[in-house]
Amino acid sequence: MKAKVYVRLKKSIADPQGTAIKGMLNKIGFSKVEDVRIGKLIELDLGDVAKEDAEVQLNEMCKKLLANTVIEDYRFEIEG
Amino acid sequence: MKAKVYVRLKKSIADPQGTAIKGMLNKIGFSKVEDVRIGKLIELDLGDVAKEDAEVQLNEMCKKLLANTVIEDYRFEIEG
Amino acid sequence: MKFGIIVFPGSNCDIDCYHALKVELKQNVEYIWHDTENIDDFDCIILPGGFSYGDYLRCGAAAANTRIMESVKEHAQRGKLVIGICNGFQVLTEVGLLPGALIRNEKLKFICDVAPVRVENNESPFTNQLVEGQIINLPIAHGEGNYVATEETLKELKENKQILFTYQKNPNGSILDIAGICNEKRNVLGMMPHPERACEALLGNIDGKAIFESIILSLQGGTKK
Amino acid sequence: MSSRYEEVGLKHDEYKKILEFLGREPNELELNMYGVMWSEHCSYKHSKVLFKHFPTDGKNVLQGPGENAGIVDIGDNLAIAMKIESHNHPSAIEPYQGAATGVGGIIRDIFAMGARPIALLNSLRFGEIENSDRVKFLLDGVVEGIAGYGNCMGIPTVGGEVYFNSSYKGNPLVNAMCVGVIEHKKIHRANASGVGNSIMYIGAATGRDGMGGASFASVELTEQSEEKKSAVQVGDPFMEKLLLEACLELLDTDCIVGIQDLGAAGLTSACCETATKGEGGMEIDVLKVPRREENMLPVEIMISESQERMLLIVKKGRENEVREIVEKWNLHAVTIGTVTNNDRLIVREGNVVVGDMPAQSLDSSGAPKYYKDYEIPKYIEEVRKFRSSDVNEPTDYNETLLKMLTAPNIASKEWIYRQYDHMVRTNTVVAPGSDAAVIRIRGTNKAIALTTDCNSRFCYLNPREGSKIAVTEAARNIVCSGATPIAITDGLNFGSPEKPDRFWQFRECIIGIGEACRELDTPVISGNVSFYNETENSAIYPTPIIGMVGVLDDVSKACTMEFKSAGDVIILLGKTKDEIGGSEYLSRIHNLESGHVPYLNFALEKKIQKLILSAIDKELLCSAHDLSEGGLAVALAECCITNKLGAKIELKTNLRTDIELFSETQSRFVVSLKQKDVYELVVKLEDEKIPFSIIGEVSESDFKIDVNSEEVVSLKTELMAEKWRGALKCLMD
Ligand SMILES: Nc1ncnc2c1ncn2[C@@H]1O[C@H](COP(=O)(O)OP(=O)(O)O)[C@@H](O)[C@H]1O
Ligand SMILES: [Mg+2]
Repeated sequence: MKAKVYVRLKKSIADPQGTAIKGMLNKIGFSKVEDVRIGKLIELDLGDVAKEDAEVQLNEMCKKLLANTVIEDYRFEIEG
Repeated sequence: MKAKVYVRLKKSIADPQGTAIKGMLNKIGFSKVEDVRIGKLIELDLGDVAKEDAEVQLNEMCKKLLANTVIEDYRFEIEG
Repeated sequence: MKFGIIVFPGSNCDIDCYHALKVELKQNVEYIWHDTENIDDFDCIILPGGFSYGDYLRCGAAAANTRIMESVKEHAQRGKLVIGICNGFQVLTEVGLLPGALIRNEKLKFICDVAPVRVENNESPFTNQLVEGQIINLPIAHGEGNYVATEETLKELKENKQILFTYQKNPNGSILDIAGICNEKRNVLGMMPHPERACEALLGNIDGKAIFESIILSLQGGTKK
Repeated sequence: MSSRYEEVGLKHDEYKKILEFLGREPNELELNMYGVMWSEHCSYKHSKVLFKHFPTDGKNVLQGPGENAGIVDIGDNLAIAMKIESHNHPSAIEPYQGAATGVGGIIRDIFAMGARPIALLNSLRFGEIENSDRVKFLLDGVVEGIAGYGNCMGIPTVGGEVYFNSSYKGNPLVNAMCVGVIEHKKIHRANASGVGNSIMYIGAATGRDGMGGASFASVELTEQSEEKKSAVQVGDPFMEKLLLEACLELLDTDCIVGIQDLGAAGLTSACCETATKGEGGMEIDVLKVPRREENMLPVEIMISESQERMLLIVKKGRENEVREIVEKWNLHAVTIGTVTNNDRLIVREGNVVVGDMPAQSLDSSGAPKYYKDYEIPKYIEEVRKFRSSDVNEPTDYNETLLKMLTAPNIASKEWIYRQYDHMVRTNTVVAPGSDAAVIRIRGTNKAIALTTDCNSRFCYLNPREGSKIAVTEAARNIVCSGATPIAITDGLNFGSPEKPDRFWQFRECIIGIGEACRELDTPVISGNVSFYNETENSAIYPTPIIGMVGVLDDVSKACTMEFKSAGDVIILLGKTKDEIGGSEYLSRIHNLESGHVPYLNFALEKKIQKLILSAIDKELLCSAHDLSEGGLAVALAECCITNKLGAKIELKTNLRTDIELFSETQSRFVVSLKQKDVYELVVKLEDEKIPFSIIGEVSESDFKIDVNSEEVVSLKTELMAEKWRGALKCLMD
């Protein structure tokens, strides 16, 4: 079972990396870009698990390790 | 116009971060996890551009700045 | 009175803390390997700087999921002292012993420098040997020392006087110039600057000593200079 | 279509030699193994013949060139291991990872000797930075990569150098140096002895990355190089930290007979080097090698340059002990083969023998050696026509000095070293920003001083004299910190050795380094050669980077370059001459890179260095700084800036003012001392017949220079500091 986890900084948290990249994009010719936010894409191969279990596990993984819920939101997609 | 860019290390390139996170997940109770790869999720607000332009621009941005095409692949989705 | 320094794979400043305490402050101090369970013997636990588990994914995230951090939480709940320096601060926020989080420096670069730091409050076991408003120079060396927290948390930090140290010239974008905070019970300290690097005249700076001396005094039962 | 051997970078004659060794055609695996082993990077086939010019032994040398790193004694049963290594081509393609893995590689070389790495340095060269986004991109990535790796490992990066010059436009240089400390009795070597002993593998799994990196480093960079992406790898400093700790713990046991890092040419090189230094033969099974990717061919496994891997030769029967220690560090050790005594390197895939070669034939003893033709390049005659009178004297010296201070080659490098954790491990007594870094050796009263130096413009104009100057300047930097120079490691970066004019530069530099090292009693204990640093027929300036180590017996006497207090007396040691050939002044202000390089007089140099060392030892000096790029005026400004002090200088001279201020005459130093100590120093200087002049005193905040009683410079130190500090930062932010 494969899954993709998307982790993003919460809206209320400033994103220095995103801001810096926006600035650079503006500078190198993409002057209209208004906002950039950088998150993470985590691709997992969960091995041999049932879909329901996968969901439970992913939630747990995110809370424990993959995301810091104080500042980040996460969501995931299970494939197949 | 909003867009999402996904940047991932090429398959052939080692992903030490992913490998380390996999080890960690295995250790904290997710023993079945077989593989983890860490990529980036970049969310952009492109401002006021036409869809066709957006596509051209995104490709260019990725090549120039958002992805390191020597070691990374990218793909994007334009929203709305 | 015994200090314990937790060693995770990837800890780098464990040795620096050890030398500062052992050689410069003549304290009883031991390393604690990260898979140790029982840390009851120790009066003050130090989570040192470095790159625990490579700091991959998020600084301190992996270390926060280790068995020993459960023991550290219990240790803190019992009111004993915990101090997290740099990476240790990141670990403490990841396990929730301290509020908020530390993200990439505003300019995205790693910064190694000496920063003038203001003592905001001296009513804590970590600052009782310092004077409020005093400026001390402390080394900093981090890529992710940019403290963030919700409005609500910040309000609490201010109200409870939990902000112990602020930067004079904000190097990393940290909100309210925060360089170090303690928990509400005031027995857990997290700070980005490295006091252990400023304990020896040969290295040109002994401003960090007062923080350890504060801890020693409070472990001896004292409160103020 | 190119032939089989050309595809692996071999020449026809070389192929014939392989046929002789094998008595048959090599198969694909074997051919590739010869290809990587006989590449320039691994075999030193164009350089080895010249190394005889280097002094490589001396009373302090415990290990000269030939091992993973050189080792030199510092007393108290302690020794220093050091080496420098280039990662130029990977960094040109992927600056962050190229530089990071360069640092990773050199660290492994040090702990493979059993030494604990205690300091890193780096020497960088880029094209002109002003108006070049490409250079900014490269510098940004390289510095971040070095920082990313070194900081994570907890090894302080304490020094280095960076220069910008158009000759490096298409081919930047990234050389990393690592220094370790070791007890004499713990020195380990890369040898596979004891028939039946196990070959064990630890560290990261082997992937297809970095295939043929050694060959990649042995050809010129071309447009197609971008496609050699497989040569790029992602570094894993955390893995390396675990490897480091595990290896040092293993080396404290007596289970380990030999140890070797897997660097260029991967397993192939590690196996044949350890085999030929030991019993002579080895047998390994590629199926036992941990692999990261599926369906890897034996040849891919054998030549992959995946990072963060080590090979151990373990006493038979002690494998489990090794496994236990390694597992404590979250790593795995697997046995992949055994030591044999039949002089052959045998590669098996399970039960099938897929390669069988005489081990010696692969390594540098079997590899071809060339002594190429050389000829003086045409430019030499042209550049030597320059005379100082060809350029006009500037009219405004305030402006000229500020322009010098903001030259990227002179401006503060703080933007760079602020990104390096230079304090971790709390042994850095003198941090980056002075002449040499000083690192305390715990448990002793001692310290070591470290520097890297090379003025490649001098080496371009006169490779022999230029390289002598490089060694001597390194020594001056060490001496200014109060330490006695004891050894060097060299990073030789050149164009193609197959072109006679480039080979001439190389040969001249080697001879020059050899001569200087003999004069200064600093043997060459290790080094690295990087050829083919060229693009589209234009080579880089010859760049023999000198990494030097010195010893300071009493760390509390470490001296730095900055003035300490107003009222101190400033003395110039040495005498300025009309020598602006090849100077930064000529380049920055007059846009010229020509002329004769300054004359170097070893007899005088040695006298002055000795005197400075004894003056620092007697604690007569408050500061000492050598004069290099920018000459006297720049050196004085640098001495003022750190502590925001001023200086009141009065010069008497027959020279033109610009020459007096900016000439790069050798063997000169600026020192400051208390008024009360002046007499003692002056007597010594006169006794030794060392030319000197008392040129002024340290003041509060104004920087003033009078020449023959006429004020030519009058600036606020604060302004100079701002310009000097801000120049590189401004370009980069
Ligand atoms: N790439 C670099 N990395 C670390 N430190 C550097 C680097 N470049 C320059 N420095 C530091 O900046 C200072 C000035 O360097 P440089 O001008 O080359 O000195 P010098 O002329 O005395 O050799 C030195 O302390 C040096 O170690
Ligand atoms: Mg110098």
